[in-house]
Amino acid sequence: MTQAALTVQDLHLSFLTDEGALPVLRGLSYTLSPGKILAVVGESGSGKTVHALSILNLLPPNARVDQGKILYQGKNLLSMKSSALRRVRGRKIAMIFQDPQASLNPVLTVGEQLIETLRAHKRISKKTARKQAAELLTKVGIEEAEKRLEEYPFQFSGGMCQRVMIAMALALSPDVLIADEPTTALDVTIQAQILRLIKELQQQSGMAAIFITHNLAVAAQVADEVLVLYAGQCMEQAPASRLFSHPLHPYTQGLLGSLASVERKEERLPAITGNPPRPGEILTGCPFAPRCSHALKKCFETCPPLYEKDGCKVRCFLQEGK
Amino acid sequence: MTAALVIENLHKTYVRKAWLGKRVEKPVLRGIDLTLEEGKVLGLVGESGCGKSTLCKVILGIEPITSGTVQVAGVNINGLSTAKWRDLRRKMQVVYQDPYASLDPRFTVRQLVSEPLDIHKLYMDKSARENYLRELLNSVQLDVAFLDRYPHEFSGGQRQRIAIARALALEPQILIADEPVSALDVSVQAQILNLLKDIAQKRQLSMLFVTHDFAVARFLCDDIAVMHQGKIVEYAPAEELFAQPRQAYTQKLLSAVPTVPRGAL
Amino acid sequence: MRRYILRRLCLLPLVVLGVTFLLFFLTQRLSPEMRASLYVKDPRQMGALEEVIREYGLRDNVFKQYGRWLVQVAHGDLGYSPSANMPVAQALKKYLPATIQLAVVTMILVVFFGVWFGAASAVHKDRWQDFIARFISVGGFSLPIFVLGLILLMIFYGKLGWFAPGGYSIQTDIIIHSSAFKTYTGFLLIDSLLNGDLRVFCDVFAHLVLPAVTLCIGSFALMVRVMRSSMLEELNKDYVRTARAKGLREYRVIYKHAGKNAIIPVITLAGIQFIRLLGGTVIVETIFDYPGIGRFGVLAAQQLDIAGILGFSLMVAVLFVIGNLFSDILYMAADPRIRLE
Amino acid sequence: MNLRILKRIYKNKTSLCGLLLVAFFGAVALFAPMLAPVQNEHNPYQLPQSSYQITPQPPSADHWFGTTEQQYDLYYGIVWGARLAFKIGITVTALAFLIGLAVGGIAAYFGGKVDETLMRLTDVVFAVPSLVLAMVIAAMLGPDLKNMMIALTAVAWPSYARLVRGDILSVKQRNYVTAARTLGAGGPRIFLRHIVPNSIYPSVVVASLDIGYVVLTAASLSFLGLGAQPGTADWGQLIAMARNWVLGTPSNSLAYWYTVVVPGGAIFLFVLGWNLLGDAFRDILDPRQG
Repeated sequence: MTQAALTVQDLHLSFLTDEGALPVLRGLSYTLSPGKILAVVGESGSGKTVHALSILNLLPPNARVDQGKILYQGKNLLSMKSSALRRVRGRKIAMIFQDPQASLNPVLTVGEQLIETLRAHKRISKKTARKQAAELLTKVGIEEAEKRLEEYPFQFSGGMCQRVMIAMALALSPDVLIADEPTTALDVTIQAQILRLIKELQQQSGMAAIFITHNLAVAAQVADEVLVLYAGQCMEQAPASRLFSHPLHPYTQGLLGSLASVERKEERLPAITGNPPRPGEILTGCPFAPRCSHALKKCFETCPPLYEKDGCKVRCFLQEGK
Repeated sequence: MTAALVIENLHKTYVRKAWLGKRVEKPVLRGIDLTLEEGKVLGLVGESGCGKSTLCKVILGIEPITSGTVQVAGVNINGLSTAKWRDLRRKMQVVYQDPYASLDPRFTVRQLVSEPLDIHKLYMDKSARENYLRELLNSVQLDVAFLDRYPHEFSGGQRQRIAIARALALEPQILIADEPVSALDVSVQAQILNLLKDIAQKRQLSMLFVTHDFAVARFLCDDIAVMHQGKIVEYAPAEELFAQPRQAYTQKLLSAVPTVPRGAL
Repeated sequence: MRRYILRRLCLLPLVVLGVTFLLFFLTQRLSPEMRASLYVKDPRQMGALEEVIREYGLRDNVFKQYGRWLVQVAHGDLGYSPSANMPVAQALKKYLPATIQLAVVTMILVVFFGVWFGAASAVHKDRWQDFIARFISVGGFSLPIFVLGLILLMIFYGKLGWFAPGGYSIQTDIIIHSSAFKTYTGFLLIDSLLNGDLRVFCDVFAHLVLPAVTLCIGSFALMVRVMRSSMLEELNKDYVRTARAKGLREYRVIYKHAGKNAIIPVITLAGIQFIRLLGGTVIVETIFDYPGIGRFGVLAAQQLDIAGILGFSLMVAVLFVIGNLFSDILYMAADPRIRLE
Repeated sequence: MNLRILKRIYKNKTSLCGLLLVAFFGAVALFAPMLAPVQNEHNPYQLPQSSYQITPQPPSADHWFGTTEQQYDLYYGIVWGARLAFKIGITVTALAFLIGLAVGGIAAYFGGKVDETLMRLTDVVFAVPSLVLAMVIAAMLGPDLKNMMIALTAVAWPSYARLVRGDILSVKQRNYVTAARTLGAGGPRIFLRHIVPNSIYPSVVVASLDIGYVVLTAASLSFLGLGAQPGTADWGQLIAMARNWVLGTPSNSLAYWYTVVVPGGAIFLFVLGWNLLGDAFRDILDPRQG
């Protein structure tokens, strides 16, 4: 097995609040294989975004990593010196965010922000950096790149800003791209273009990618493998084709069921009852038990382990024997 | 069968008076013709900035009409007196998109749902009021114990149920739903969609359902109008529209909707 | 952007007019005799006030008088000031440069240290830099200017004998008024440099130190607070997180990205601060006997010299207008969203 | 809600010592008659004079804080000065806030032309530095306590007007206000039940803590001789009397340090207490301000 692009081992993370430390991630583990896109799907409060931020240590001050490792090329990012981590950020592992307009500095031109990224890691003159910046913009589908370099983010539409963010992320052809709900804030037509762009660029460069979203349909468009996150724990992880055709975990089935489909008219959506747990809610047993229609008595007492069988992992007692 | 809502050639232009009398005009609705039949659910689908929220504001009388007519339950709302508007409110109510912003943080659930009743002096007798409140909460599957809690103690889905209960308090004939599920998680979204479908059927409500999500529209709506830059580009019964969309813009929108490969499910 | 400046330009004269009318309206409470000094051209007329009252109709209704007074002001005649025993216009011309000089030096101190302390306290939130900055900020707010002034005077001049009060020493006074010394701008600091006379420059600067330090405390405290909260807000914004995700050095993330945005509200504040300083000069110039319009204003107020008070307030209002416009232009230069609107 | 605030104040050290300072001065003001027995019945703020000797005397057995020029007792001045500070601070802040509430409320509620004119009026008052305008008004009205308070109020209300107007306008755009309109609620009902409770509450608290700043300006006016008259128990006036003694005697330049440090310290601690409390409330009520 070629060396994994990124490995997350038993990641525990909590938020420090007045009422004490609230656990948000309760032992998340996965390996990202090179050249593959792993979609991390979860509802609000599942901890999907905070997990992404912890990789490059962009956590807010009140977040604390309690346990676990994040390995990149054998080195643990969590315990890396800040100067070493700085050389990984943007050059080896890059990131794009949900709100493109807010993620760009409003008082600097797009050109300045692109050139700054290039020159932070490469010893090149401003002139060459400018030329490369223009090429990057063209590569992500922005016309008249030369002129647009002089413009400010507020003169770009949401979709255009996200293209700039992608250009900035790919500036140094990183090995791993982390995309935190990159299309949630965009219209459906622009979303389709951005998803296609990410898929193309990923295949061209052969880099690995973690794609975070709350929408299974969006995940289906890009993902090679899908990990379903609930209350800070992995409920199910499987190659995309298998997960969508044979969802094993009741939560995955519930999510797929509650997603209204544009292909046919349903009389009633098989919705999951109850509400997703608030981040940090103390849970005993399987976190999904209170909302699960197949819940057994023991589901409420102990949390099921992650059963693994030919590349698929599922955390549910129902799968115990199989 | 009189139509619940009739909109003819409606125009809406926002005018910003810049200094020295220079007027900056921004047309948002460019001639809308739309009819919502009684007891039917009409889906209004469009991308952000197409003017669908402005249309809701105009119908609800929050924004004045530039030109054209809007008839709500047979009453032309242009230049309507406040007294007449008050009566019209009993026939038409609204549910907004953001469950966190549409409920006053200082009101308990009891006060929130009672406000329309106090305004229109309904169920003023204490016990009748209490029973009616309980009935309303049950109709939106909320625990009666929640009556004396504050909005910040609830999740997004529960708050939207409170907003729906408040909208149903006056037993309206018409419900304007301005993207009621867009801000919710997928699992909670399904619960609210089912709830809206049951309510519409049980109470024979005519509903204008505004959304940017075709899949949600297909589940809930009888007819669908596709909106683009202030105009209705296509208007057809739902199944017909999904079977063969005629306008290029509709086709483009439909093809962009991400779908999940349906396996054995 | 032009529309924005145009709007401000039209608005400002209105404000100045409003101020003058407010003050003029206040003077109506006083007897015509006392108000007569507004219209006196030279001291001899002070004796024959009745004639002045009749001539300028000081018993008509307030609007007529205001109109006449405005016309007179337009011609640059602000009446005669007994407290400074010279025409008000001349007094203002004589004392204004010193106050501007003091205000500008103080402003430089306030902006430089305020921004530096404010940014440092935000970056090192809840650590020692933050506590010191916050303590100085609250302390600065609470310490009355005149108490600080007197104490500084007591220690530095009383005990140590440095920084004498007054505008400049007697020797400098002689040099300045000698024919050799050419006045170019009226600002002694600049003129002394232009005349190449470093001794005068140092002397004038020495007399500036204590007043400037006293004056800047209150504004410095406000600047630290505004810069701190503005910097805190920017540091939590998404684009700062992107800057870090790009692998930029921490100081570049803080000062080039967050700093450049955080400075914008500080600039708009600088305009208003300049005006607060003018308020402060009233006290500081009195304590340190510094020959600026502040001291002139206080003397006028204490001796109820109506012409002096009105002239002083008018000048302060005009300075406010200029200060406001200056900060607006600075604001536009800093924020492209406004510039390219 | 209030319990949470008190807990937060207690926990945060700086706001706690702010609370203690304000409470201390409150006690001094309250028990002034006991702490410093009144000398002259009809005007308790009149400073007792032990003699007419010019040079101030250092702190001694019968004058704990020493005396000013013409032997006014500093201790009496500080104690009764505290009561006067509270009197001035509270009346001016309350009055200014009420005017500000009215002007700001009307401007925000009606909007359009009314809003424009009222706001231009506040701009005019803002155009002149508050101290200068207060100085001018006090001079015109004639220097005494009542006129000083009028001058201070005239200068303080515009900032409240802007604060209240800003709060109301921001709440006016909130979704639940529009929702109330669609329920059929009338303008006044929305204004009183939805807008006012959500907007005025933070302004009231922040405004009430501006007392420190008001007392500071009052002291400045008295220092310039445009507020309290010599011989009144006003901190600013006490310092004004110390002006000519600041440089001390040729032999010991710090001879009369107490004439400045004692009243100066009183003002500083009083205003500091209110400012610390104000900062704490501002953080608690609007944590976003950081």
